[in-house]
Amino acid sequence: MFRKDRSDEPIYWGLFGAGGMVVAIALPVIILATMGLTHSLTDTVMFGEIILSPLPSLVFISLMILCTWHALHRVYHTLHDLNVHVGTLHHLVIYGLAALISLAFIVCWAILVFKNIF
Amino acid sequence: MADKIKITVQRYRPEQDREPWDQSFEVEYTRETSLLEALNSIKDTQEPTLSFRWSCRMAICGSCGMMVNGVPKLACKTFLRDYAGQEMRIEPLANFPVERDLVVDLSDFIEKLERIKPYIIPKKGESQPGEQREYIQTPAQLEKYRQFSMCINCGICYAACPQYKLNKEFLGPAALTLIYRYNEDSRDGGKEERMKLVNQDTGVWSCSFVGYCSECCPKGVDPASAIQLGKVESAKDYLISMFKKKGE
Amino acid sequence: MDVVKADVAIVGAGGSGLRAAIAAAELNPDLKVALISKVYPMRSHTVAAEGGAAGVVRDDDSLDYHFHDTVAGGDWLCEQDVVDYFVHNTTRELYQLEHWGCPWSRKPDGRINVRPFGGMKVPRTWFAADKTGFHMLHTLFQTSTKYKSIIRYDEHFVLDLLVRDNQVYGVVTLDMQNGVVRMIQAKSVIIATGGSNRCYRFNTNGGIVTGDGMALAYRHGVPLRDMEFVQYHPTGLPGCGILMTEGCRGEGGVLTNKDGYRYLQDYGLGPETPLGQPKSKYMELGPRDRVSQAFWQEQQKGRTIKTHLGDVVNLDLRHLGADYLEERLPFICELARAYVGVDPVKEPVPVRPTVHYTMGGIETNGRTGTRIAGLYAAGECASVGIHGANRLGSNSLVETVVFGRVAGEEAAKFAAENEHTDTAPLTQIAQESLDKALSLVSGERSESVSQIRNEMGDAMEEGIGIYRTDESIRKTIDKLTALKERYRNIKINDQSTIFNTDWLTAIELGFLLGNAEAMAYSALNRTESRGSHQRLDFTERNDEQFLKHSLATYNPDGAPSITYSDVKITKLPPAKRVYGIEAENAEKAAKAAAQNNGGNQ
Amino acid sequence: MDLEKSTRQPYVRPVDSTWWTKKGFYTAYMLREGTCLLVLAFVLEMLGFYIAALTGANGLWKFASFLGHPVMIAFNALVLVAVLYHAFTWFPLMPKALRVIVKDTKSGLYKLLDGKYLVILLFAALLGVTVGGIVLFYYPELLGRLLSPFGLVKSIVESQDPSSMPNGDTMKDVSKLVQDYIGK
Repeated sequence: MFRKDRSDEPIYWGLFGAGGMVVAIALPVIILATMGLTHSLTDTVMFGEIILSPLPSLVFISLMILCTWHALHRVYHTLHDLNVHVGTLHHLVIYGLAALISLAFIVCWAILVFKNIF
Repeated sequence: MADKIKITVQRYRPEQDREPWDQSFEVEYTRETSLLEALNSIKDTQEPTLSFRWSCRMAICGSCGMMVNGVPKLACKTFLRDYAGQEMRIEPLANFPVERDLVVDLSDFIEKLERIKPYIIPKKGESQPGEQREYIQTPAQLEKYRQFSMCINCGICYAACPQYKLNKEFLGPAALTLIYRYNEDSRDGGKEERMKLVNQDTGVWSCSFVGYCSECCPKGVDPASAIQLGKVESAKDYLISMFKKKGE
Repeated sequence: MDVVKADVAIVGAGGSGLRAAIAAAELNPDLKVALISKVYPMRSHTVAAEGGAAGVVRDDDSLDYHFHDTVAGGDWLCEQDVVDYFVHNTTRELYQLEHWGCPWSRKPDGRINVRPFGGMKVPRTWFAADKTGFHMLHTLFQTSTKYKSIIRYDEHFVLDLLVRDNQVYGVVTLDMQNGVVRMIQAKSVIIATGGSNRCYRFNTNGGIVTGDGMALAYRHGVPLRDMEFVQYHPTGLPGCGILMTEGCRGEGGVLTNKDGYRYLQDYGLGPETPLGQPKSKYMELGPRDRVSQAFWQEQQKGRTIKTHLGDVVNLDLRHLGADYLEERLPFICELARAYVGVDPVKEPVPVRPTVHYTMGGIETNGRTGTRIAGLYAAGECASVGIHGANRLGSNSLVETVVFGRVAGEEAAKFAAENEHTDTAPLTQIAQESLDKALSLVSGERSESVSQIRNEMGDAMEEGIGIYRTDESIRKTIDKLTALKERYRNIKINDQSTIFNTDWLTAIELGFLLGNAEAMAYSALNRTESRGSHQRLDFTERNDEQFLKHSLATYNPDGAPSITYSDVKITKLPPAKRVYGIEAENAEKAAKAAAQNNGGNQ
Repeated sequence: MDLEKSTRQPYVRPVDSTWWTKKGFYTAYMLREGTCLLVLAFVLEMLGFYIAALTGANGLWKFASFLGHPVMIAFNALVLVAVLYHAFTWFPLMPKALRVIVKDTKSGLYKLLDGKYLVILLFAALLGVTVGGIVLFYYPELLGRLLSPFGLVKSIVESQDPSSMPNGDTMKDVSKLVQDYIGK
């Protein structure tokens, strides 16, 4: 997409690698946290407080974005492994989806911060 | 009385057969008998037309790669004692066209080895040492590429690699390992030249790190590691090239 | 018939073939070099060489020492002018390999490391861990891809040379992959096909070492020189015959018999050197023929160890320690564990002498030229004259590059000076050779190729082994003659053309039988004991009568005729060949004598 | 034996797309790659959480209870298994992309830092972060005091139309009220 003389894979591979680390290290904690929400609203509020306050949520959504790119990179390659002849269309769709999800996170975060300041 | 084992070999004779067919044999073996010795005894006593490649019988020449129960192995380093009580199914090396019986067409693999410029390219502006002098290379510098220089070109990693099965354009484990071996040799200056091949989609970027090539490599060369190191180098190269002006 | 034209055709792509191809391509880039091999180049048997390559590099070493070791090691049957050229060019070629990327083992300061080797006065054997041949061959093959003027014909089986009025004009080959015959017309041909050790049943060599090149030249009238000298490597694994490099003993490994006694001291190689401190020319670092002969003597005395794979002695490496073994001899550990289930770190490795090298071969002059114009030979297949009656370990790997280069340059010069003759008559000769090879193929006959091969191997093992007698050699000769008769009646079931290994192994057997006969008759006529040719009925070395090369000349319908040619002695007059303490005393005496002469003048 | 015209006919074996079912090693690889679907699902859950938060506290609360639904708990447990399987396959591969040549003092040889040490190192990191995360979660005030100067959540709760929410001004009251509300 960007370079004709060589593969752009380093970009996606970089994101995939970072995402992989996040999934391996951070995701277990987060999943455990969400599973703990049944106890009480207070937990929810507390969880909400963490992931909705501007600074921590900025960290949180960047983790989620990295996980998104990691997951969709794997989806792209697994399609290839399942003998689907992936072309530029698949590339656009899959990585476009990743960009979309990332954008959604950022927009939500922006709105939350925007609403709160004004 | 030596034990017996049933060995089923996939046959294929281009003149007579439309497609491969199976032929089974019964072979006696002792603790030391290798599959290669068994195949040779079959050829000598039971089926002289059976054809396969072999030479050194000590796992160093790389001729006798074949599939044993679906796993790519060197026949000379596969022992019947490890298959006692089972059947052995012998097929030609996977992911290569079958020329005849257990002989495959390795020319794509050999051509790839030659395409990557597998020779020392002196560093620019640095002349090679004189006739009676050697490059100084400390054991630490040697260790950086030593493991990757042990590849015997048997093609087993190509048979093990699903990416090569799906896309024959992929340079493949051994060729990428050989590139890394020369790029990391302290005497070589040809890295920039070879990275052009590494950076392609058919270079390191076709590898999804299944890791089975390193699992099957009979000489412990670990091509999967060479490819990951290659990815790191290629990613660095990508970054650097971003800042370098286009015109350079 | 498909015809291809080239300037230089090289048969065999091992160490010598590849070096010759590179030398020809470098000397004259617009020459078309056809590199023909019956296997891919990296499968050539050079790959299995472990020990190392000799080249003077240490300050306390000298070309004279290397010259003296080689000539004495060869029991004075070496062409001393050729040995002189050899010792002057070894180090240069090994540095060239280093510049091409060969991963030689290094000293901590980054300089080339060398290790002690049998029969060498000063350590001068360069090594790449214990896979020197492997690394040299891969370096040469990979470097050869740099030269666009080298065109490779992989998996082409050479059926015959095209020789007309004593000049060679190319080869006729069978393209195994496509199943077609291809005539490669060339102005000069280099034979680099390696040894002929598969004549013996039990050997350290690969399946492809069937002396094809030797047989081809032999059949076209080129005599085979010194064929009776066949080297037994003292330490091969029992059963499979896989090589345990001499490097094991170079690094300090010791040989013990069933009582754990280091028996070599009883056979003129003593006194016993301390464990782990190998001393050049002493004990386990004696030359290969002496160490193999010591095994035979121990065997006669019943002091060898009986195993289900035959008589063995112990190669004990335990005192070297796991780390040292892993760094210096990793491949040996791997082989011992895989093939005889022994971990060298914990137990001694069972070994026995196995046939390893053919000292003799195609007679060539010092510049690798043969009696046929345009035909050159280099490496183990040739007898260029440096090994004499017994080759020292690590002289062969370096010989491939030193004389490979010479052959490449000579053939290139010859090709540049000559023009192609017209192709028609050559195709005629090629067709005749093809018909002769095809005549073997017939379904009706009855003899089994493998049966004849095994009987030949056993006959050679018994009759022309480490120790020979007139009677044992004659018995082998009778057997070989009978086998040649039965060979006319062999049955080849495979009528196909693609990878017809049934037919090819039959042709190889024909080559082996011819070479075996040359070995047998040469051994019969040399009624003396010299180097690796030891006679129980003629135990002494007889310089008056036998300081000569034996020449076996092909005779289509009978025994080869054996003649003799002189040995070039330049610097070193024949003397008693001594090792161990004797060698040291002899040396002191020689120095003392030199001082006296110096004093008087 | 016609050696003039070649009868070469290489047979190319078909490539089946179920190759990965034929060998345990490949199946384990595909499972490892397959974990990405569950990771993606969880990421979408978190996105859902954010979107719910936009609609205000009761949206947040509704979504939280949705996440608390047994089916979602089970699903998230599955995602957790997938993520741990990913971790267990991810960390052993890390040392392959790193060459650390060290001089082994005992034998004086240069050796590759063995992959095992790197893997143990990284697993320790994983364990540390997980335990740290759990502690911080259950004692958020530690985190709250550290990280939330704006007290975003309080403002959202207050800015909502009180009628739609059980009334109460401070966080403590709101949570108590909601607690009772759930209790009924």
